[in-house]
Amino acid sequence: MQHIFQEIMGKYNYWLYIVLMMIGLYGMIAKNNLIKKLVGMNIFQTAIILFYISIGYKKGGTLPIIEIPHGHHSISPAAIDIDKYINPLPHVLMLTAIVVSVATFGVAVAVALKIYKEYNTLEEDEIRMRLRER
Amino acid sequence: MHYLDVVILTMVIFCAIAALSIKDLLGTAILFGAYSFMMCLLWAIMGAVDVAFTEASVGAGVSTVFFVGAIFRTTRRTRD
Amino acid sequence: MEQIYSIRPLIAVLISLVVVPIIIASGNRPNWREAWTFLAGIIKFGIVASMVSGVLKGHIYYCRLVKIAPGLSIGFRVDGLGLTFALVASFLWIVTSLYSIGYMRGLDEHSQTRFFSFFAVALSSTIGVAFASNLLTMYLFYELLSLSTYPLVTHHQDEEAKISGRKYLTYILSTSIGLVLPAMIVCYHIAGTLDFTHGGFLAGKASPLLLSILLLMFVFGFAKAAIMPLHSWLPAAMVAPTPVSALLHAVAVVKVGVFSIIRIFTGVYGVSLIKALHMGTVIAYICAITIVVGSLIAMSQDELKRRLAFSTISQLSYIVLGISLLTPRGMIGGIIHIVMHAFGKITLFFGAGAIFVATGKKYISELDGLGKKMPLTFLAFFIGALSVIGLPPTGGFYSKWYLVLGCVDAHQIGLLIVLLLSSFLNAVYFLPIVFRAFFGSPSDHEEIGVREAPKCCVIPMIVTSVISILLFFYQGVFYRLISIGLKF
Amino acid sequence: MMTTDNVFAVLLVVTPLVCAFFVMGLHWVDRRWCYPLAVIANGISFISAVEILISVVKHGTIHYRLGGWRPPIGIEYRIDLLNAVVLVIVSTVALVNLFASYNDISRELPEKKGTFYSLYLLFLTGLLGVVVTGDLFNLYVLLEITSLSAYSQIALGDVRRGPFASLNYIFIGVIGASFYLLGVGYIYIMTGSLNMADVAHLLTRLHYSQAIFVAFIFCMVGVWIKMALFPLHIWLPNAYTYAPTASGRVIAPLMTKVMVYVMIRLMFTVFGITYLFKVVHISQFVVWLASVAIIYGGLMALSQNNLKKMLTYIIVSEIGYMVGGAWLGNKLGLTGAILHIINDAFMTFALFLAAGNFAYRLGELTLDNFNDIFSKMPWTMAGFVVAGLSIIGVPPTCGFFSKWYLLLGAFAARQYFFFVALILSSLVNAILFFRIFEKGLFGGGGHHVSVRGEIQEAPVNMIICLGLISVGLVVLGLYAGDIVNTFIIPFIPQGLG
Amino acid sequence: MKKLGLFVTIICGAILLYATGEFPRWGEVRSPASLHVSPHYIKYSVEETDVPNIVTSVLADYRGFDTMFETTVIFCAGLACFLLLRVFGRDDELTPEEEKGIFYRHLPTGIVIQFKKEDVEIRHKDFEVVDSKLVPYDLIIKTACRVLIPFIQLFALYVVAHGDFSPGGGFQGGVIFGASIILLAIAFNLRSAIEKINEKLLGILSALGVFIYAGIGWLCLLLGGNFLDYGRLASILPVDPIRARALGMLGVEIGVGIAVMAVMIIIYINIASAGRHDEGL
Repeated sequence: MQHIFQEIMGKYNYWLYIVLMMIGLYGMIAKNNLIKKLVGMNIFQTAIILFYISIGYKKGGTLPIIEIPHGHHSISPAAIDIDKYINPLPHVLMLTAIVVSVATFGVAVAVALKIYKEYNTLEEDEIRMRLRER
Repeated sequence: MHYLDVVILTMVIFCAIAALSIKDLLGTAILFGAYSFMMCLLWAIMGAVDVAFTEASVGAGVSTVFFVGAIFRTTRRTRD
Repeated sequence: MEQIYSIRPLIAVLISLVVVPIIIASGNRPNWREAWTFLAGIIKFGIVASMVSGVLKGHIYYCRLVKIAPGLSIGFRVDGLGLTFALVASFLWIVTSLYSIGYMRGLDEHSQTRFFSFFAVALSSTIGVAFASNLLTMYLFYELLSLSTYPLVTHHQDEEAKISGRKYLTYILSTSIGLVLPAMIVCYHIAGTLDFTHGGFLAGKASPLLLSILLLMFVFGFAKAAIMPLHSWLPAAMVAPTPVSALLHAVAVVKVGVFSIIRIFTGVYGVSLIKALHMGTVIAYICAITIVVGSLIAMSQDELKRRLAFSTISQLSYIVLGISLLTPRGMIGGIIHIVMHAFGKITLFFGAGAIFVATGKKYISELDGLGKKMPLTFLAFFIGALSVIGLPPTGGFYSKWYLVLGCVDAHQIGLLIVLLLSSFLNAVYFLPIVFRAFFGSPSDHEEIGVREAPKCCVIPMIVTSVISILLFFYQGVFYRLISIGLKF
Repeated sequence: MMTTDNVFAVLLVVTPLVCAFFVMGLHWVDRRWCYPLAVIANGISFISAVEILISVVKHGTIHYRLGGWRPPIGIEYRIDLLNAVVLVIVSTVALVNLFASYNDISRELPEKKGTFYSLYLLFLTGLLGVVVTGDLFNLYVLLEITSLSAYSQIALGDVRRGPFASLNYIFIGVIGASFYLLGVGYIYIMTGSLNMADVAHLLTRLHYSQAIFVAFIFCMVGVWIKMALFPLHIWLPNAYTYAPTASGRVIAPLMTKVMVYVMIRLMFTVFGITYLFKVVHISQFVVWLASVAIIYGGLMALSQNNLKKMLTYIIVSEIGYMVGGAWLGNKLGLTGAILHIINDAFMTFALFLAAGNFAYRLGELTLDNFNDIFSKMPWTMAGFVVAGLSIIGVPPTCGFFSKWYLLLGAFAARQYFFFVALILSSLVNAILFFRIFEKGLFGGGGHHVSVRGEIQEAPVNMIICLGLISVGLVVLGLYAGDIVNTFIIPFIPQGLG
Repeated sequence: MKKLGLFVTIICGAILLYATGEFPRWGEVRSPASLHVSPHYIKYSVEETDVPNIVTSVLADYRGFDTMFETTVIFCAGLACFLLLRVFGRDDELTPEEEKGIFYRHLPTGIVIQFKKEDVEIRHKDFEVVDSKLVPYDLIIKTACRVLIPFIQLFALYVVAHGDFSPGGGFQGGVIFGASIILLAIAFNLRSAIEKINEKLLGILSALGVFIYAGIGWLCLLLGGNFLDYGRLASILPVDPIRARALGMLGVEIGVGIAVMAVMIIIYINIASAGRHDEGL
């Protein structure tokens, strides 16, 4: 019982992240409106980013910025307690991932605009209908 | 455990669902902005300040603007 | 029995490929074009003939091009069997080119350049099959032959040609990809090599059941041998211009099929293994059926070329039957029948073509009385017919004689009866044609202007018919080549 | 063994990158220089790819520590035979295509030439980077560059259908990439490393962890989505059909092959054969999937009336070949798969080159426009025939030999269904292509649908490129043995059945 | 479609959840991820690169190569938006706005006049072109923006320059700078924004920015080091290799900033005006 409780306490974040991911994924697949699909896409990607960030988190850790004691110009590696600082690597990766996602988003929006110019609608089924007509 | 964290996380999820489900694209855009903003709060809580900063400027800022621009150029209406 | 490295086989194969660009280049100057064809043909024949003495001494010329994997390479190897086949094919190419000049110009066919170039390609792939040193090489050239003959078969480019071309490819490609390729893969997997070796390389490599199945896959896979039920592409392919039918569908293509089966028997399985599998009799009886049915259908055909086609089908099965008798004399008879039948049948085709060129007639019922107008043609036709039936004084007699002896050795009285019966059938469906031509009364009188076909058509006919008579007396070289090839 | 950092390894990727920026700049200054610069950049990366191949064959694996940090702290390039070969393929195809596509681009995108070349170079950069990198996350980033440029190039194509196809591609592609990213995340949370070699080392003690299994599944599914393995292929046919000629010609052959490379890399370098074939037992399933893909692709291709559509479905079935071969789990199969990466890249490229030439003259590529094409465009048709025969698998074209190895592997692995599927697809391809050859040989009227006057032979540069590649097909076939022995056999991991 | 989506989602979710069982607890201090590679960054960042903000040091140095391609991705996106949306001239059909003609506002009075297309256009300091979707002349917003924008840009520069020591860096700074221009374009109108910073300049800037990044990498290569090995810059900079790394990162960040700024504006302009570059939101 105790163990299960701890397990839940320890993992509920991951579960919520996965729920979030799945919301995004569902939006991407099931939604009919292209803009909605885009939103789903962003939610999906952000949720993945969230997951990564949480990998790096350490309870009681501080920002990954080394505090250099006053007066000193530098700090020796030995003096740094690695448990004190949050794992920076996921942050870096996710900076990149965010950039990628916004870039994809921009391109997708541009394409969506092109589509709207051609079909004058953003509903997927209508577009498919038009395509079938021709 | 972080109550704040849980609260924000649930709000994020609600925002996501709402953004996907309401019928007005402009509303979607705004809700998405809110979503991104709360997301960056979440990251700030987890100490990922740089990421939070980026998300605040990109997710909540620029990409929302792109969104609005796109909707402005296309249409607000949608069926789902 | 020593192996000699020599590039002669390679040259023999490539020469007619090399000449193709030149033919295309000189497309607008027909005389030059044909001159090149002749040159290539003569060189090819020269090279092939130059290897006879060596092979008779028991040498084997080989030449390996590329090695893909252990036991898997592309290369050539000249032994008695291959040389026999190559001799026939390369010699008949010269004759046929002469003939086709007469034929194509006589009917001034379109796009003759394409015709001659693909003809050359077809010839090199035929020689390639003859000299192939392993299954892969043989398959390679087999496919090449199928592809290069497609434009020839569909030369007329009309609806009929389209349909028959489709049929041709469907039969040939689907069998070779669907049956031969898998069988080859399995062979390589179980044996680790594909090089033809005397006595075969499959003995004891797998269960008898698998081996028997593989054998059947090969026999039917080489559909160019036109063993029933995979025969019906051959009559369809008769829409091709007569030279094509003559060389390719009396000599090159069909004999390539048969030759491939011979290789499978001698080089891949080996006589003893097939004996052990008891497959010889099975295949022999399949062939027997083909022989009889083919002859029967041939009798019912009124179009001359179709009748020849069906006769070809049954004659091809003679060869396979001879092989599958698995007795020395039977096998020799079968293989030597390649030669005899080639000369006889090509004469017949030449005759048919000559008649068509001269009179434009395709049907036997129209031939009454033509014999007086074109005696040479029909004389040659007669000789060819005799040879195919197997009556002296023609080479055909020789091969059939050996086949009969082979049957006796194998104690296959049933097959013996089949042979005799079908020889009788051959007589029944060939001789009436000649009789009609000579003694039939001209049905109507609008054939005043009919004369012999152009010289280019007649001379080759004479040559081949004379040769098939000569073969009755001098067939020794082939006999020796074949027995060396079979190591008896 | 560890050679010194080979400068070509980075020249390879960075030259097209930097030149892409220059081209972009030049677009605003003087457009005449865009094309030559692009060619030069591509040429340089081609040369360095060849250099790398040579030195790998001579001295073994190349390592390049970017930023001078040792792995796993920094990002590392590891180039063994597999990457080197794929690199050469990619740069060659891109270069030849660049030569071939001058006319198309100036016809299809007159006033955006410069920027298009920039995009093209970025695409090339992405592909090369994906192939060359030894870092899981770096691979993701480069994959995204590749995909982004592919999306936008496709959206530039057919005005009516291009953008929609591209948007579908974007959605599905993003799902694929995100799955891959998730998989990497799961690997990271369990191991804490991103460097392939390091991860492979750490995974050895995590073989039976669920998380790693899920990571494996997600990486694979992500890659399969990107490479369009049936049934995840739905985006491919439209996307590749409606892309601009110049882009389709290079995206179609390379994108899928590179993804197959990534799959093989993940399978055999990161997860390792014990994990693949001893721990997780999905190889049977994947091979079946591949077989279905092969048959499905063939049948769909049969039902198409548009040449490009047909070719795209052929690609779908070819993917089945490679995936199946890689998952057969024996030497022969893997050899066949890798050999088929090489051959298929060039085969499909040749086919698309021919299709490009046709499109240049005929406009519409519906099969009825091919009546009597032999007499109109003999040279293009000749190239097309060679490519077609190679796809069918007629010796001595290269297609035959890779199929040979695959069949052997299938038989050795007792995967008879895969075996049959391969044979069937050969037959289906034969039908496909001879249908076209027949149309081309027999006129039968109904043609002259040409939008651009009387049909004649395509421009000479396109012809030359096509001729080059189709001759290459035969040469590759004749040297298949050497290729296998020199480049593939040494790569095959030990202990593979 | 909905069913399919639901199906896929449930499957994936189930698989993902199934694996979480083995994860370390959320916020676990000694999780494998924080024990293998990252300790090196945390310990040696200052010693090796003289940059206290580990994220920056990892971003721009240890994994600088990733970041270069990240910038390239952004560049690629800008390129794509330009290629996809930009329409030159008015070749395509008239949009409703254009059919309505062109509106001019007389600044002193604020009166708006409409001219049909064929009329001559007015070039006079008292008149300005206004968008066809008439937005009222709003003094407050414009003044506010006029006051704000310089500060925003200043802050952006600070973020770029101070990335070594505090959160932020080239990317964030660039976005903020771009946002300031976008704000200008929204508050006033697209024309005035484009007058300030035109398409050509943006294109070149975006290329230049990424080129700075790659160029520094090349420089290191030419100085005999590996690609992006900033330590080598010490031979041309008057500092020691460690400090040189920090400076190299600064240069890189500046490049990123420029590129991102330009691209953000490009994307906005093209999206907001559907590629015609006449009227924004």
